[in-house]
Amino acid sequence: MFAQILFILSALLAVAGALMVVFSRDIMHACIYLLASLVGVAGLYLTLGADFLAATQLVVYVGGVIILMLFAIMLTGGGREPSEKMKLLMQVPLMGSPRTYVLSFLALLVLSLTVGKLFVRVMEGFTSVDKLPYMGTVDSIGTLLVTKHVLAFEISSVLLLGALVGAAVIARPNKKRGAK
Amino acid sequence: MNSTVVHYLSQFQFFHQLLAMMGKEYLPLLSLIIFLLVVLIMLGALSLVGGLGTYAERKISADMQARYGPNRVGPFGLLQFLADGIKMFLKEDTVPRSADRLIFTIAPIFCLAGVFGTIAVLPFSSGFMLTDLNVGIFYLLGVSSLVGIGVFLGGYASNSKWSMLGGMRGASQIISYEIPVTITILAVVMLAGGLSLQTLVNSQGAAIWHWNFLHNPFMFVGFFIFFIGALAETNRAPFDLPEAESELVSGYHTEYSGMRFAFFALAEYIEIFVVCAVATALFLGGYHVPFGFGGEAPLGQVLQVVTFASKTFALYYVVIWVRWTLPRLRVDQLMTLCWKYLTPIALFNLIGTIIWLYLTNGRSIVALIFG
Amino acid sequence: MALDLLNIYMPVVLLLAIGVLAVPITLLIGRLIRPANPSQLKETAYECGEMPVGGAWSSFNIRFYVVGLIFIIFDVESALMFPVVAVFNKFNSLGMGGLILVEILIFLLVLIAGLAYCWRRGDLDWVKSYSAANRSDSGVENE
Amino acid sequence: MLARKNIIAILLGIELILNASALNFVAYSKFLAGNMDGQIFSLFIIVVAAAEAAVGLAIVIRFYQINESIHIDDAAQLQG
Repeated sequence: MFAQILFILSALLAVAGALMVVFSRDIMHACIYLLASLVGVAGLYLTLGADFLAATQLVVYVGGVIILMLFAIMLTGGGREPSEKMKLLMQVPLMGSPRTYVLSFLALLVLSLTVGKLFVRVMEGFTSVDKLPYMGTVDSIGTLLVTKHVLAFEISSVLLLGALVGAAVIARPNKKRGAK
Repeated sequence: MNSTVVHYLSQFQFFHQLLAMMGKEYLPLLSLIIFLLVVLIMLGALSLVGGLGTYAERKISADMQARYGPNRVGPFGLLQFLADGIKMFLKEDTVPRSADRLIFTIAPIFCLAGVFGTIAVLPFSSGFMLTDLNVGIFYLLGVSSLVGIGVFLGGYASNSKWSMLGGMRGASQIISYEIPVTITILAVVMLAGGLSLQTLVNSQGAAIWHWNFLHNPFMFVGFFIFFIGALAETNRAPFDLPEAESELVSGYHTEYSGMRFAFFALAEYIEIFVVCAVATALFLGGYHVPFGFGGEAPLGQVLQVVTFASKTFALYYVVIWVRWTLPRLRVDQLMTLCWKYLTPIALFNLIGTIIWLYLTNGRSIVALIFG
Repeated sequence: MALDLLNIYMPVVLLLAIGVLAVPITLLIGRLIRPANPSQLKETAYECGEMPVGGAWSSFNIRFYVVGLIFIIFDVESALMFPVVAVFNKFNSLGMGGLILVEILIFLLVLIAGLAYCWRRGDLDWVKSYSAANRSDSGVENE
Repeated sequence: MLARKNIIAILLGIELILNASALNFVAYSKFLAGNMDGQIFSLFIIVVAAAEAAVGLAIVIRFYQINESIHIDDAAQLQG
């Protein structure tokens, strides 16, 4: 019984959040709605029994990517000052160009498709998880990471190194030209 | 392995009589009621702890400065925090005109939800633990990072230079001190071999030399890194730069008045309790009662809760004590301490623990010496 | 007595719901009781007494972003490390501890190299190197 | 309000897509294959998404520092 409630709650949160991200005017509000949508997706992971993934989603996305987005918005003009050039086109919604519209609607389509398919499954009253949740997936993920997917595990550390060094170099105001 | 309160309570007669009375198929509803009851008890107890925290802080700081703390309201000033609470409730709630209304109201929600979310996994005693998630400590890290977002949005929404500066500094301080804390928790998880707080506590014994922080030298250093990181994460003591009264006029919650400010303060004080509780669960042997009194019987559970609470309040006292003895750090000292001292030492600790566990395959220093 | 398997998450959902609902409910109740006479002066941002000067959107310094960047890289690293670390003891007792040890060490050393690079290139310094290096750069934010 | 087409809004959209695909993997691996590979793969999707967001935002900030606006059309010329 609780599985259905949890599923419906997180599915609604995910889809509504995603919708609001597309339609919100203020970039900061878009960030908040994205956060709500990510928490909804974490809830969906729970109904699928992937509890470690739900926690990773919380830690990495909600605790990391969203804060980075907020900092980036602050560092690029705080998101509230429409540049003088574009004063007249005030009413064009945030994601003006058609390409970005397609992008976000694609995301919405995929998300709602998945949620729709799951919805049918849940309504048939499937046993929520085949393994007991408190047996959890951490041990099996750990074992798999260390035995079968070792290469991916090691390469992801190199990927992170590349991202760290690259972003640090880009974000560093080089002394020569002086940050404007 | 009773994983939730309901499992624990289901051993007793009254649970079965209740169930029989309500009819078999109402079990989910019954567990919902029990969960709701236990959650409300815990929230009541913790807001009491939060309130008493303010009282204790003012009383202890008064003793340290040889003056009287609050002693007007109620016996020995015990009801002072109630008086503050009611005053907050009745004060007018002003929202700066240029503030962003939506985010202005959402910021305290993040702080509060972040702190309340962590209560679900706190191991008060083997039975009286709300829920023993298999990803307990990792879930706790995820939810407590919500507070950083709450601080940032609080600063952003009030649209004044002071609070925005405080919000940015607060958020960057919280997230940068989360790294040494996370790496130290990695080392503790390696010791216990599992993520759920129940296994983390059960891997330690009741006697002091069985506690985690004496398991090996790296754990000893790790405990202090965890404590310093925890202090910084709750914007306390030497690290309370974001709400530094002198410079930023109490930083990100400058514009909040009345009840909204009370949410931030409540969240902060409950978070200190949560952080001290996690420190005891990870390093100081959690709810294990010395000489093995604790057990499944209700009396054993009460003893376990009492030991857990006494250890946590001892740490709470140290947090308050540190606040009134150490001067405040500058921003660059704050960040240099975190990135150039705490994180490298935490990484070194992690590698040390791995090698230690590999060499002695899991035995503690005491076991090595005494064979 | 097989409880519904997902009941273990019920307190989590309950607590988060209470955390989210407590704020609006208390504010609504308060609205009925509280005096509410908004005045122009009360609504302005607090400026230690003087009138607030200009907007608050001075562009901030880049250091905040570098901190967030390093945080997220190490956050993801710890997220990947948690399952491996949790399984270490099991493998150690099985005798395969050495293999796991090497894997974890490689994973860690690669990232420590990243941190060392950032440290040496001065990304971790907060104030010293910037104010010293470019005296000319007034920068609104030089604390 | 912010009428210009903000690059950061596009990055938000990308985060959404990555999430949707990660969710797909977990769902299929549970209902069809029944093994854990789907979860491992979506774990790595989260890792890559975080790294991508970090670098993407660094570029956006640097872009803002160079020519004061994060309007998508300004990003037309390549040398920047």
